[in-house]
Amino acid sequence: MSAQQPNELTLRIAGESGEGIITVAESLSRVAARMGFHLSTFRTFPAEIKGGACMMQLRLSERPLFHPGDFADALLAFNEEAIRANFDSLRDGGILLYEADIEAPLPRREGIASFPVPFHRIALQEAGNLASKNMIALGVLAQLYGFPIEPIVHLLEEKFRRRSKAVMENNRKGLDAGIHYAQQHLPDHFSGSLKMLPGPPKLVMTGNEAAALGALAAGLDCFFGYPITPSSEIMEYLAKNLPRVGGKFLQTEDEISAIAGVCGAAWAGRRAMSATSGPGLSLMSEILGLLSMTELPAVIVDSQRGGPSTGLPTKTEQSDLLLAVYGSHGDAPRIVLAPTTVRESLEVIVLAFALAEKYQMPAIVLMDQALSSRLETVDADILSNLPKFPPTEERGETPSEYKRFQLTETGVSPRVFPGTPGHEHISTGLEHNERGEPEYDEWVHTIMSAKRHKKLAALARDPLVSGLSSMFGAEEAEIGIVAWGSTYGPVTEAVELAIAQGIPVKALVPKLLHPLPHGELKAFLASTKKLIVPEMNFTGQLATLLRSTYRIPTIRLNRVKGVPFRAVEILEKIQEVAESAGRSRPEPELLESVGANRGES
Amino acid sequence: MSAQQPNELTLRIAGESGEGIITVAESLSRVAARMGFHLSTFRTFPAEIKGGACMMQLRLSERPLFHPGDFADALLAFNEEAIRANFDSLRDGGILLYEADIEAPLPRREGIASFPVPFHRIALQEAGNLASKNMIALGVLAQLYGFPIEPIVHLLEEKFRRRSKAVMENNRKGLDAGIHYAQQHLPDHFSGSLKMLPGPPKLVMTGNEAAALGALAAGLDCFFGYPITPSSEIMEYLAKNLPRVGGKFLQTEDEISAIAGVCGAAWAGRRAMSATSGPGLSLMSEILGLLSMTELPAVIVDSQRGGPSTGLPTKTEQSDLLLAVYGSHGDAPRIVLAPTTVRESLEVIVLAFALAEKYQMPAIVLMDQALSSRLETVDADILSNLPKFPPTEERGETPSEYKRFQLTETGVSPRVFPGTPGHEHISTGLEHNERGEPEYDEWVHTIMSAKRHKKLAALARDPLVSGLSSMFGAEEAEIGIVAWGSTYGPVTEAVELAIAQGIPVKALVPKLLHPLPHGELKAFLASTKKLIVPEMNFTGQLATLLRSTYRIPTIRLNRVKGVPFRAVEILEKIQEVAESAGRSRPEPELLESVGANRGES
Amino acid sequence: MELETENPTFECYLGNLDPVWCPGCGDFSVLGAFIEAARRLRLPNHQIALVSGIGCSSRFPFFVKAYGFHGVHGRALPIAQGVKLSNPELTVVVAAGDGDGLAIGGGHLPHVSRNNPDITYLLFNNSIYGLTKGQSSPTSPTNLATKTAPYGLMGESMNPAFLALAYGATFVARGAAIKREHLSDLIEQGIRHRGFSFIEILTSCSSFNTKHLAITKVLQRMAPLETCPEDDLEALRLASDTRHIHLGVFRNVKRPTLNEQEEHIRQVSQKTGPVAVGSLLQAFA
Amino acid sequence: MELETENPTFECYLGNLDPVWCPGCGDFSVLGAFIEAARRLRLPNHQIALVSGIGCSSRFPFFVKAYGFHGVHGRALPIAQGVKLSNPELTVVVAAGDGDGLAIGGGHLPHVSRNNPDITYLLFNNSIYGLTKGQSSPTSPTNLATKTAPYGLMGESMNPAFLALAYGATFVARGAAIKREHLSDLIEQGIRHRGFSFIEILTSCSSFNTKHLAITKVLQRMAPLETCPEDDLEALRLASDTRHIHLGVFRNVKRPTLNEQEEHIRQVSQKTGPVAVGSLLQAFA
Ligand SMILES: Cc1ncc(C[n+]2csc(CCOP(=O)(O)OP(=O)(O)O)c2C)c(N)n1
Ligand SMILES: Cc1ncc(C[n+]2csc(CCOP(=O)(O)OP(=O)(O)O)c2C)c(N)n1
Ligand code: SF4
Ligand code: SF4
Ligand SMILES: [Mg+2]
Ligand SMILES: [Mg+2]
Repeated sequence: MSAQQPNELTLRIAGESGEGIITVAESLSRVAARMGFHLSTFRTFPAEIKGGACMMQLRLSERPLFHPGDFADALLAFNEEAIRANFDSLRDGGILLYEADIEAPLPRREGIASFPVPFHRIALQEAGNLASKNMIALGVLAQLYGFPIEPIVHLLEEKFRRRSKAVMENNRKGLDAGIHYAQQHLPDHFSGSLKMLPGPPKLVMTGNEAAALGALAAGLDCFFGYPITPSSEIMEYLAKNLPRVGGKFLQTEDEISAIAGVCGAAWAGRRAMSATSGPGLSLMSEILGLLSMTELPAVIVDSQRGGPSTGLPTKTEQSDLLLAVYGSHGDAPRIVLAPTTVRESLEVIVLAFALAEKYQMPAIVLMDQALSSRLETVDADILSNLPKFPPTEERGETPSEYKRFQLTETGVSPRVFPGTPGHEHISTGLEHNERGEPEYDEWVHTIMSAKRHKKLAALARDPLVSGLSSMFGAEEAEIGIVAWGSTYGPVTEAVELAIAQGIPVKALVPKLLHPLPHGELKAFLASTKKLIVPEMNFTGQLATLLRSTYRIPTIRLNRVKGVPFRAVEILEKIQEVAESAGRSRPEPELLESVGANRGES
Repeated sequence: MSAQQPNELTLRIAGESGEGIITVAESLSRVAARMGFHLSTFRTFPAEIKGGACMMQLRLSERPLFHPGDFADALLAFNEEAIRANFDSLRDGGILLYEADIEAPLPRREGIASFPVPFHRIALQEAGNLASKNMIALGVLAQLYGFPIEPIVHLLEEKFRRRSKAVMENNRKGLDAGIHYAQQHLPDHFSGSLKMLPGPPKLVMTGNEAAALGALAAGLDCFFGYPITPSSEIMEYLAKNLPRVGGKFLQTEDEISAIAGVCGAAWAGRRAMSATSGPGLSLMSEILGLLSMTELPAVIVDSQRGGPSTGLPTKTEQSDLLLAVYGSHGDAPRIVLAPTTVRESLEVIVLAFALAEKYQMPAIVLMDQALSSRLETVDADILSNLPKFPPTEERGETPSEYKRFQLTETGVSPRVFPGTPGHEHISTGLEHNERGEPEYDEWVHTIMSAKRHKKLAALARDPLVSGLSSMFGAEEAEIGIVAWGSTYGPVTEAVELAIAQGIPVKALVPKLLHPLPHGELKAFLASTKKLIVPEMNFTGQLATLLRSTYRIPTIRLNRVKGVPFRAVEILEKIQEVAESAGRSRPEPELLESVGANRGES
Repeated sequence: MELETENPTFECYLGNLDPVWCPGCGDFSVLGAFIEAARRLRLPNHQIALVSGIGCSSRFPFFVKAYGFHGVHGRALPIAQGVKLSNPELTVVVAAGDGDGLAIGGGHLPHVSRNNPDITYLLFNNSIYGLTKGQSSPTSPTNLATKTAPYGLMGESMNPAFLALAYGATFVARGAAIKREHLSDLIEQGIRHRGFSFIEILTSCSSFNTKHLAITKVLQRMAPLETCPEDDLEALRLASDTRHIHLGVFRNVKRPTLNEQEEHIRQVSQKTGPVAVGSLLQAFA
Repeated sequence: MELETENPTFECYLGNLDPVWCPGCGDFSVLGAFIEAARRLRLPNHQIALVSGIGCSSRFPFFVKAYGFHGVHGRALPIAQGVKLSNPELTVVVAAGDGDGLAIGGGHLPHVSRNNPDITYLLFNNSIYGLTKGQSSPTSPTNLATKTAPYGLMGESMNPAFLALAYGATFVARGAAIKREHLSDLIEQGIRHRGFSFIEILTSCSSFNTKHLAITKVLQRMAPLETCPEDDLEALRLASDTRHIHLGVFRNVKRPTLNEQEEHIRQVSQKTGPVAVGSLLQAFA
């Protein structure tokens, strides 16, 4: 439980859903971003339809952040339950601000300073209504940590623009009351802890918003989708904004119809996508195979949640990887990518469109609930320097000789869109010859299977994906970590902590998960003696892919708690492995690997 | 191209679809079975809706056969195309019987004796209609190889019982004409080659029929299905016979509704199943996960065909393995089994019901088109000695304390069916506590994930599955083969051939593919230096599972020709590996394993 | 059906879990109406099988003391069909939302209607996707602004009772959460009906669709049907009336149920009595 | 639409592949009727997009010189909807079987009908599963013995044109393969219609359903509609008439097409002109 870092702050605000907690945390986030801070957040979504516990954590720092932090510097809690559930997340030396009305005895820990704040009373007495409790909290926190007040007011005005004047006046009253209370009753030695940073202001967005923006930046023509938590915001953002930039949006009756629409639009020559979560991806299995067979591009975002089945719809998990890679009957090649941060959610979607189009196959982008819904800062120039697209359509010189599925060195054939005079042809999910005509001859199937898979090999060599993996840590380390998706954040911090403790460790986080980036992985694995694979799933799905591809022993670290890893959880594993290496225990062998297989964790 | 074996015969009959070729081959098969022979067949299905080339091969022997044979002793061909397409399948010393009308120059090979037979002319002149061409062929072959005529006549009478008398009379005329022609114009030195065998007569059935019978033997209560090649015959057999034994049959509007019906019936406490092929299994992905989560038994047969997508609907392939194992979002445990022979298709279905029920999860049984549609002999006592079922329902003593998802040592909880007074409870696809009530707490999900996967570990230790793998060949061999499903047949023969050539080789064919039978596989792999994995798929799906589980290098042998392996194809690979071993080439290493990954074949 | 108590109380049917619906949600009233019907029918708890999909309304089975199956989105009906086909003893009731039942699950309704299993289907029509927080549903009215139709919905909205009539469901009714007594009566009739009973229930989402079912406006348009129309076309006309929202029973006819059909097939197939599996082997000799 | 030749011949529309249907299959005639309509409409080959599912009838696109997409079983309609939404220039025609369109794909029809894309949907109704060799389809008549109903089919069979009417398709017609001229005319009208055109085509399977559509019996019951009924209920009545099989147009009305709706939304969303992606970033500052 490390001490507070200079020019860094982690706040956790907790209470009941409906008390306006998210507004407090989001307002502080946006103001911090305007001050030039980097930030990362985490929030829980109540499992129930309405009501239930609600929490948002907000961490800001002068350096880039991809993890909301293991521990908070301060916890502001509106009720007893909120204190109990979150007290342990306070770092040593942290402070607790809590509703003064609470009568029950509170948890205590040495080094934690506790301050009761009469939110309730102030709200009723000074702002005149209970609803402004959260504004008081906002004022208290702003004053306590020295957030500039003017931008906060400005932000609230934007946010409540459409509401009556009285609402904003109440907000203002609450905010001022909170500031006032803090000035009078709370210590002031934190107020200098945040210094305005130079650099330009940053943008704040969620992973879902970034993904939607990425699709727009990639030139998305058509979106087809069916709502599902936690991906719905992608759809909702596009419902609003895709028509504004000239694209088309259709809510379909189910996910099968959505991917069918994507398939139709792709065949018609347009950029198309859908966004879903695990249950939707399962339903899309059949048409994903059709896209492989008819060699059509498509981008499908799967924001993963706890599984199997309906599982834990509002919680995070990384358990759809093997479905994404293998989830269609037959040998059906596809591309699988996973962004690690909010910024990358934008970039990787663009890349997914580029790769899908270039290699004419579906690309699945795996996000997860935590990444989808967390706020993070991104630079304002995020739209520059995105992957470039190759020309999509290639018309042969002599239409009559045109072959839609022509055999080529890379396996990629010239694509011509319906509507082009003279190139009429057929696409079918049946096996077919170069012209696209059904043919079931044994050699045709063999050659065409090879053709379709060749494209994956060509893709693996493409400059578009080279250097895409993140690599960090101590180059010479014998302990290595391979992770994916949003687990990147806690891994970066765990590696830093370990190195600070004198344990050399390094990490590689591929964004391309199928085909795996062999060049980078092979070099990394060759110099690694112990490989830790932390994943938010039960069976070790990336570990399974790594073992089947490189036949290396993997030390799995699986968590299915529905919340992101804490950096310390990974750190502990690193320590454990480092110790066992010191004691020169025998290397994990065949047996361990077997034991580590599905079902025997 | 080995010589004809004593008391063994392989016949291939080829022509146009609609010429009655299947009737000839099936009649000879049934008569041979009544004579006590073992047999195995192979037939092609024309890709087109009607018409197209048609071929059936029939191999009989005094020892058990699980492979229709690489080469034929005789080829009977009705047209030129049939000769060209099948001539290469004649063994050295084989004979060709062909329609005398054919004028084009015929392929020739030394050692092949060719005999024109005027099927056409005889049919018109002696039987009075062209339709009896096949009866003439039947007569010719019967006479040539000394099949007893009376049982053939008897069989035809049964078959055409419902048709007019004239039909049977014509058949009889054709048959006699064929016999007569052969007596007069064809050599008679083959006629003694088949000796009536002692032992009881055998039954002849297809893999699909065996699977359907297996389901009935297992006490199937309800079948829900949607037609799809090549599994439709399972459904059709059950449509007819399930009501006769007191069960219920429903054709649903699609595969999703079918597996939903299975799910409902399973929850109601009944034994339920569906049968489909790849496209249907893809569509079932989501509800398969629901079955994992609600811990309900279900048996799903997937008769695999060429993929991806609609692919090659009438051809065989083994490319749905990874879909079967991994094809649902989330960590969704299931059982995957694959019978290797027709007899086993019956036995493995029964086992699938027993395991699904005992471990309360879905069991997928992978067959393939070749196995589904091939005729094979099985012993008449096939229904004795089937796996026994554990008691299914366990009511707690005190209803109020009943917990449907109680944590137990094996992970298996007491199951009580709706309708039981006092045990009312809820089942949900949401994560839940022991009572089945939704709960998303991080520990509940962790513990329940472990519970669900624990069952797989318990299953792997169950006597029901111990010793289930086939193991054969030279025990001390360093070259090993691991194969699955119907590839078993050609592997048995390849191993025999190799050993006969002095190459020691052994093989293991697991019927349980998920969880893998670790005990058997580990022992086998530990004593194997070179591992060949022949599969009828492009990416090496079992090889992938073996590498991810045991981290051993695999030498893949992948064929996607739509037809079963020939034994010689596998033999050649064995020879190649044996030679390279002699030249002590370096072992396939990391690099090779990487190259051997998806997409770089 | 065997009764557990002579006169079961409301509490006899309350499940262990408290409803998680938002305050003001119409689904509470549907729950009440169902329990009232169960009480009047004296359904033994253990013979009630409640099957649902995913959605706020699909939480229904959690709050009733009965056997409950909460499956996946859109598949409640074919799952329930499997339950009823395999165990005719159970009283099978399905709860589904307008999205669950008419969007993703809309393909099953015509076929289950044809098959006519003895199931009572409660379609909770709140004209919105509640659980996922406010996207358009197939019954959302034209012009409604939703999260997925921020500029207002285009196109025609669906009419559940009308569709069920077109599909040939043997019992079709429409009730409203706000008319709990009447609804309870419809549910009772639906359960009594031997065959597939489709009951559209107008309910309200107090969190994400407050505009649409503004109770006063809708109440004004509600018009109870005096009697069940004899004629199919008349039923279709009434169900699709745009001026009035007719409440009541639109159709109530007899046709062999799925289990009766299945029983018939069994008898035909067993002309000479039931067959043992072993004897089927003869055909392969 | 730009014409390739002034007066295209029948051959101009023949694809490279020869039809693989069985001798006597009704689908030949549908192919002829379609080509005749295309010829009369002078459709440029390259602007025809034919989309189908899986089934004998779904082989249709292979035999026409046009852009063709032969997808998976049951999904032709939503795929075609994607084609048309994304490229309004194309003349989109869908071919589907009764199983493809009403069983596995039956859930899409109501929604595509609502959306009203300008697509012409040819539903080949041979009342059987042809390609898979003779199992029951949703339109198989009661009592028909099939491979999956060896004791005769129980239950009601579906009426495609009636359903399309109930779904609100803006153009609904019924034709027959055996009346090729008339069918051709319907297809022409369907393609001309701006919006979703549903055409049920009574066709025959000469291999697996010879009994059902015994031509003479059916011919006797065929009755051409004089005029398109004005009234929806009248249309429903005529489509569901059990004595006569009415052939002709049951409904032909105008409603904004999917592309028109989408265009409207775009205009509303761009009140102040189209927006550049970059400018959307402001909202995140
Ligand atoms: C396959 C799948 N797709 C999407 C979802 C997400 N989802 C859950 S409930 C729901 C719709 C809820 O609306 P409705 O069925 O009308 O029920 P209500 O909540 O309004 O009662 C959706 C889209 C899911 N759980 N599964
Ligand atoms: C998902 C899936 N399920 C089943 C099938 C098998 N199948 C192919 S066509 C067909 C039905 C054919 O009947 P219909 O749609 O009426 O067309 P027809 O052949 O009669 O023209 C079926 C069940 C399939 N290809 N895919
Ligand atoms: S979201 Fe709407 S439908 Fe769901 S519980 Fe709340 S009020 Fe009811
Ligand atoms: S099987 Fe029937 S529908 Fe198919 S091509 Fe032959 S006749 Fe036509
Ligand atoms: Mg709803
Ligand atoms: Mg059909």
